[in-house]
Amino acid sequence: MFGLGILKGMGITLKRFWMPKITERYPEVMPDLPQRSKGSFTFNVDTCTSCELCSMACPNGVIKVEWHKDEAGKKRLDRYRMNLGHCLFCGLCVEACPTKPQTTIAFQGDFELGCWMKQDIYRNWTKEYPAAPAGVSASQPDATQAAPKGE
Amino acid sequence: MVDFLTALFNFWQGFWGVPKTSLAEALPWMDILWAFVYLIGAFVLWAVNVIILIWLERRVAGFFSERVGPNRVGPLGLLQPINDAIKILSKESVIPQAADKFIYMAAPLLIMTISVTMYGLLPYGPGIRPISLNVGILFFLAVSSTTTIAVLMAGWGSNNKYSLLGGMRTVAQIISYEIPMALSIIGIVMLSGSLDLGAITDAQKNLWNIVLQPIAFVIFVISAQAELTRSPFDMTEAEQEFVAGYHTEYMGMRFALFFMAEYANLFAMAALGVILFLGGSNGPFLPGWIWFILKTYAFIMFLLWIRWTLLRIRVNRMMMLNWKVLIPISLVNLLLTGVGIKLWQYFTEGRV
Amino acid sequence: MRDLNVIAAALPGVEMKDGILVVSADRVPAAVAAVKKLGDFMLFDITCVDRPALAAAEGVQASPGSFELAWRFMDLRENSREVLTLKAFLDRADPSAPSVMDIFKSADVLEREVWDLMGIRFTGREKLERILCRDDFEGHPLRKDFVMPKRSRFPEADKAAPEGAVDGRGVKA
Amino acid sequence: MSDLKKEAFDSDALESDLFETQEFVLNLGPQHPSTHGVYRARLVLNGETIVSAENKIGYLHRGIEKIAEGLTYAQFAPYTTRFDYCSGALQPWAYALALETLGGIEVPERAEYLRVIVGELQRVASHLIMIASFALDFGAWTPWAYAFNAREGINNLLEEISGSRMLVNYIVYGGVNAEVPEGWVERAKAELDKILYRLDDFDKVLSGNEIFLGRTKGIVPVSAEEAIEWGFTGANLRASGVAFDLRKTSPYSVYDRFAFDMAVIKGEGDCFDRYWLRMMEMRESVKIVRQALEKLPAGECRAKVSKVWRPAAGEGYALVEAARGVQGYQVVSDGSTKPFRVHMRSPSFCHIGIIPAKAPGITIQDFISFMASLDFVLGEIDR
Repeated sequence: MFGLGILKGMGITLKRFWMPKITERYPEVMPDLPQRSKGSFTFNVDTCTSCELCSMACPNGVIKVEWHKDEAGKKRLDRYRMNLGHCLFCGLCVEACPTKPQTTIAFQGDFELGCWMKQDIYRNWTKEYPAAPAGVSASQPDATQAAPKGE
Repeated sequence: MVDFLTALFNFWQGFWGVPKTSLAEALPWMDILWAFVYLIGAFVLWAVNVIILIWLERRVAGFFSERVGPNRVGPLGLLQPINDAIKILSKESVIPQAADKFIYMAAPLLIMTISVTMYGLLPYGPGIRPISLNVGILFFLAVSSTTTIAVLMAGWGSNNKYSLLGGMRTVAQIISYEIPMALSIIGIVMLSGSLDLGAITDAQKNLWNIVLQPIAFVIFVISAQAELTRSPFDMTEAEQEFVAGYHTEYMGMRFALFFMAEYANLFAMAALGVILFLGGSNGPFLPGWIWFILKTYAFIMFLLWIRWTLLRIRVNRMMMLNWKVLIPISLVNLLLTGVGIKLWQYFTEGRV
Repeated sequence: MRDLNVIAAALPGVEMKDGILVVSADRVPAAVAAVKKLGDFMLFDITCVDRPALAAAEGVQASPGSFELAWRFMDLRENSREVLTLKAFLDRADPSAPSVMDIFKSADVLEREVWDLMGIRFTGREKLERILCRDDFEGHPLRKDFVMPKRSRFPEADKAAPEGAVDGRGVKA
Repeated sequence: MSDLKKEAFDSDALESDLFETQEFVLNLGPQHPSTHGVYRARLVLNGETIVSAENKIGYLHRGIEKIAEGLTYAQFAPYTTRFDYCSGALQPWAYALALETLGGIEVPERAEYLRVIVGELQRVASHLIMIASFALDFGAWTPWAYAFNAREGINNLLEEISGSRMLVNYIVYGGVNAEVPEGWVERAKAELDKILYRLDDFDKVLSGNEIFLGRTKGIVPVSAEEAIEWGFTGANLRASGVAFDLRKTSPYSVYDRFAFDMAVIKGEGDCFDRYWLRMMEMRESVKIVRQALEKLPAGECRAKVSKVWRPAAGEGYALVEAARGVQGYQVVSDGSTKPFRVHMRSPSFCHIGIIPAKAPGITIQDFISFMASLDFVLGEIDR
């Protein structure tokens, strides 16, 4: 009969009307992301050897490693910069990182990368060398990153 | 002419506050007062309905597609329309340079006027009705079909190709679907013997018209969706074809008027359906107006259910459905109704 | 795929070199028409490679022409993933080939793409316009002599480098 | 009768003077709700009927092929996912195949199975986008949500395995990027049932709907001859009745080890056929994924490939049955670490070629359904 398909469809939508909803209440309830989620990056300034393999592996020139040589001729990290605005989140830098198994640069689940100012899209990790050579280094991202994000 | 002048004279007399001869001649004064009261009442009802319907539509749409709909602003998201209104009011209202400015600006006002007028005609309960017209249903249809002009004005005045195409479709669609709608209503008029909406309500005290006129009800629902230009007949603002149809170029408050008028018309049309087929304000225990509102919203839910299940029909099939299916069926229905009434009269009252 | 030798014999002006069918540019329409006559072949790709630059880089003997233009056909009868390829080598001075749009309609967009990106002029067809680049674009981007501007991802940092700072490569600025 | 009167009754005169209509140009797109991206069709209209149409593309042209020439082989792989962003996981597969033919790399068996699983899941996700947007183009909002719900499950699975939801950069040359996480296979099996359940609901709401049938049956049929002539591949070609599916007819990877049917419709090749073929194909893909999950062998998931990879000079051309049709990659190597030339054969690029030929005579409404049924992705057309 003509119209039977329509009635069947209306039955389905009515059934769905009473079914539990699947909407995620996102800002209140944060999603439980899988471990491999490519949200944003963490970087450990202490384990980085400034080998620049990540910078070379990056297809888009997102990573910039700034370093100097100390008295012994060893590379010492100054600053690690990423321009997330051009990042493809392909993971080649993480793959390339030679510090295994816990890579120096790694993915984390924080995906809220929106920001008000263009300079906030840069991620900067600075290694500070205290006067005493054996001091504990700060692994906090510096002020540019800590600037409040516009929500 | 003389009557008119007398009435005018009495009218001004009324303002002076001097009842001239009798109460009957002083009535215009009272009428004006009541007209204002009802006008404000109709406006309030219009605005409240629009707010509720905008929320309801979005919420129901969400529920059908397994979402929750707006739920952030206020309890259950009830303040969402207010939020929208603030947003839309704060927008700049730009008039396109190439637009026909007078027509462009007049269209939203006209469409709002029409929808408010429709609210003035409905009997909301026993004794609650702004205007008691003895040709109420005729006037309602006449007013509602004026929407065509407003939509065409918007489409033409915007000077946009999408708007124009959307407007043209509307004219074709609304004018065509007036006919089956009117024909489906004539059956009711024959049964109740009156064009007065109050009288039609009263005639359904014992038996709702939907029982006597099921085919007419189906035709009414289909053509009501078409008149309201809602899915499956949302040709006018077919988003995937004409971006937003006739109101592509509108923004800010002018767009809001179109938007609100659409929802206001939904309530008015559902109310008409309730009055004609579902017994109007008749019902046990509760006051009449509560029954009326309950039935109207139930009917609106039904229309929303249709709208959120179905998809847009093809234009030529829409016309075919109207001219080749609905009109012949409604004519046959009319014939059967006439024969039925005569047979009923013959067997019960013994007269033809 | 059907036997390549049989196909090569059936196509006019086509000779087989190391398993590749090579045709001179002016005889392409005849060859493509013959491919169509073989039945169940579909022209699904036209590719072009800027060859001499490759030859120079490799240090091997240069190919007979500058641009290696290839018409690729899918065999719908044998349903093979192997592709019948017709190649023509074009002169760099005026790279042009006759259009096969009359024979396979799919050539319409494919030829326009090759013209746009490689600058191969297809003769004997109407409306050879740019398809991907904007109309007033100059040059043909996939040619090897098209120079791409280099851009840094850290323009602000490059500008604001303080006096005497050490850059990423350990060189004093 | 005087000449003047004769002229007035002359039908030609009537037509030219009184009923003269004017054709006008409508730019459908690049900003339009249903052009599925930044496609622009320049339509000449007579009323709502199209007189002629012209494709205007290139708004999304990013020069991917030129970008490839400046990157190493491995670095270019993530870019391929941006090529057809609706089926991100299938694109690197075609690229990897081209590299493997170029460099002669043997792929481990487990990697092949994982490729099939991810590829077929991505195909289902891509087809779900197609049917959802197809429904949406007719104004059916509710089924759209059902299809996207089903896709959500696939996205979650892909995110678990590769970290990305949409631009899944999982398949690399030599195998796949990473081992599947623990319990993923079971979760995938459970998800397949949910996908089928949602698909059935979508099917019931839309496929039997008389209005939907009226809008798609017999609309803009493409015959088998036309489809071959215009270079159709994939689902659009099979909907026109040509039994051509690389997975079945000349299996690559391990497709020859699974029992599935090639979806092909011997019919008119109208919009409904193109839609229905995707419905059929999704169910077949679910079958393949289920078998592959059952049979998944143990072992390595990536062949040993050196990080700085230099293939010998030569040319690799590989074809893959991607979601939208036959996806071809031509990779030319000059022996260095960077590809000399990468050419992408995009199926949608050929599909839109038919639009100017088919558009005249149909209405805007049918034009929208035709565009939606061709299922093109602008990222793939414009590169």
